Amino acid sequence: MLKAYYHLLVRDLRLALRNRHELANPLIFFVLVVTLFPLAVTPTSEALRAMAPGVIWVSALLAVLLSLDRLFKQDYDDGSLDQLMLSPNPLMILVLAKVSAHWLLTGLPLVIIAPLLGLFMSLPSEAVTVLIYSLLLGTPVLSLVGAIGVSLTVAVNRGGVLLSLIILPLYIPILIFGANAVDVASDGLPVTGQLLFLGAVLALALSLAPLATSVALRITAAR
Amino acid sequence: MWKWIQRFSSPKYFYSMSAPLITWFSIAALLTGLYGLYLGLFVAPPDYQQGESYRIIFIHVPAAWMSLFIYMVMAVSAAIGIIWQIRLADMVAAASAPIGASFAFLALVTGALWGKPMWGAYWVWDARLTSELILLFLYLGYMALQSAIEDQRSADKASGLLAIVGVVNIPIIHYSVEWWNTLHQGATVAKFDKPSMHIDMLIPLLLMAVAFKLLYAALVLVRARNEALYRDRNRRWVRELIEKL
Amino acid sequence: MLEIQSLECVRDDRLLFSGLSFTVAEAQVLQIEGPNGSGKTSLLRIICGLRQAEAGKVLWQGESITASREDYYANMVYIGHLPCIKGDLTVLENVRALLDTRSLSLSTTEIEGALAKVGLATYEDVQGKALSSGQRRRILLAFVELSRAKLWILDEPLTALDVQGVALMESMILDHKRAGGSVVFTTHHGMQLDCEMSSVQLGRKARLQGVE
Amino acid sequence: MNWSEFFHMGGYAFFVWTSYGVTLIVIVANIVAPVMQRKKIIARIKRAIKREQIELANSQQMANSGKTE
Repeated sequence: MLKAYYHLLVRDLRLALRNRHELANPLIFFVLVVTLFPLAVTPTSEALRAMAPGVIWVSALLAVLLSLDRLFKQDYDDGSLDQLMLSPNPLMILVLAKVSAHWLLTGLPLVIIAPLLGLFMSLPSEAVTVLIYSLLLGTPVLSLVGAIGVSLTVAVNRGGVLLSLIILPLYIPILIFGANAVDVASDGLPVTGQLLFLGAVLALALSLAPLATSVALRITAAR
Repeated sequence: MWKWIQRFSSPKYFYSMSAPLITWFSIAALLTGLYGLYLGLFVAPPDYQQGESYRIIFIHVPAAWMSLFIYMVMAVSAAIGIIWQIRLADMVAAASAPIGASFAFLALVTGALWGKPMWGAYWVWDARLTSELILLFLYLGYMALQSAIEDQRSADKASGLLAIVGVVNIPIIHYSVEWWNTLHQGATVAKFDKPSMHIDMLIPLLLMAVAFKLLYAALVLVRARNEALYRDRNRRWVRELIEKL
Repeated sequence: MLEIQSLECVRDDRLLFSGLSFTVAEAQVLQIEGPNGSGKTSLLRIICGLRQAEAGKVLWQGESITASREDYYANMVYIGHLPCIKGDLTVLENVRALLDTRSLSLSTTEIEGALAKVGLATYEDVQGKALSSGQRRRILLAFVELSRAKLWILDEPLTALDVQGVALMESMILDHKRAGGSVVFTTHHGMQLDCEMSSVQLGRKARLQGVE
Repeated sequence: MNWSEFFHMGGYAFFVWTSYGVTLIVIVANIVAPVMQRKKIIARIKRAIKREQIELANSQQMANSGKTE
């Protein structure tokens, strides 16, 4: 079972690395969107600092949302998804492998690039640390919950807007707590509570989302 | 037992049994609603703080309750539909969504109209209104998914799963929005459900809530009957029924 | 081995078939016949457990396929209309990826042997996108060959195959049958199988027929 | 209490009556929509029945006139 997880993870990573230009797209999108905000307002460091948590988190949300398509789209289009479902291994494990690959390819790069954006938005260094922690805890949830959405919409023509319509409301708690943690940290206050909440949501998503995703995939395949 | 459930949940049986129920629910809804309105608009005294404007809550609060209640009904019947393959449950779920969305919309509009004289603005980012708005988005997502998938069965199952995921999320969303709100607003805004509500106000409020529930029962039956007709359009019982019309 | 009991399938509110029963024994080759839209693909997907039937059961070794899922999937291989080939992976990696879904890790020589058999010798390191559609189908044949499945479920396996490809498929099926394996397949192309064969006929009916 | 006072709603007439008005509209819309939908569905099924009868008649005619494909 672990082997099945590992093999699928490696396959997805390899596929992504063969397409490096595509791999960078969500990351560039993330940086680009954050860059737009200072251009749209007066870029004083106080104003930027006040907006920073929200802006960075909303951009991260959108970057993940745009990249969700790659989670199942290709496998659905070429029939590999059927083969995955006909695997003797539990589908949940395979879903988890695919979600892990997705996070390693989109969530993790966002976490790594985030300090740079903190700099752009003149966040104090404590806040940048918390930003990294909050993204580290929050982005896996975005991938996990997003997987449910994609597996429901992968067979729908032009399902992109539909996907955002059904997924964004579910992202709201992560946005609230993630952005707030950074906000509070830039005032120099403790943020354990917020990070604990994000951790709890991550645990919940980790245990329920793969199940929901595999049910959703079966529904999609039954079409 | 199983046979029994199958029989009573067959769309054909449902179609023939639901007709009288609709009449009774409608009459009951109308009577309760009119009595509730009478008590709410004529008998209940004006609020000592809000004056007459508080009379909006006789619609706002029941509508907000209903929007949440209907979402629960939707998710539960979707779960029944997915787990036990009972088609009637899928029909009830699909029929509930537009009604629930209407109630959520009503709660938002009346909330804004109540808010203007109270807060001086039609929209403030109050926890309740924000949660209600998110709930409306959840309904819209459900309906969008339902209509985007062509195969009826997959559409039911897929949107049903979404409703279940939504129900798991609602408490989390609600909690985080409440928490976010206390952080940003403080407790300065008046809340609707003051614990010390005058009994003369409480009774019409509850009556209206009952009336809305009855109204929903009637509406969902009407819509579910439509769903049954449409989905079974190629089945014998529908053909025979239509030919008799 | 495989038992189909009074299956009923409805798609887009059209009754495709109902009361369909048959069995697939060891070393049996079974063709599902019927015109376009008669539900051949749907039937195969129901047999695989990818689709749910309106009514009826699919039994594997006397147990429903949901109950015996693990054993069933370890002993069954399905190929459908889609090629399942990734353009960015090499031929070898593609076969490996397909075998990984079945938790089979075979040696490179074994895979190369199968590739040679399907006419893809020396193609191991060619990327999937450089292959013709016939060659992609041949990779699937190699996968079926290596899958160690007793039951092959093949939906239009001859699509995009040339004359040699068709002959290859035919000989593969015969060899599989000789080894005691079973095959359920559909095809619109003529398949000349030099063996005993049974068939199930799906009709274009029920369009005008009411369902209770 | 007289009627004009009642409709005045202590100066909040606009908010209160708009609320009740919108509610009425939404409820009426919720009643009318499914009724209309029902008519549409029934008309659609009737058309389908007619179409199938024509198809059936045609195919029988084809069979009777001995045309083979």
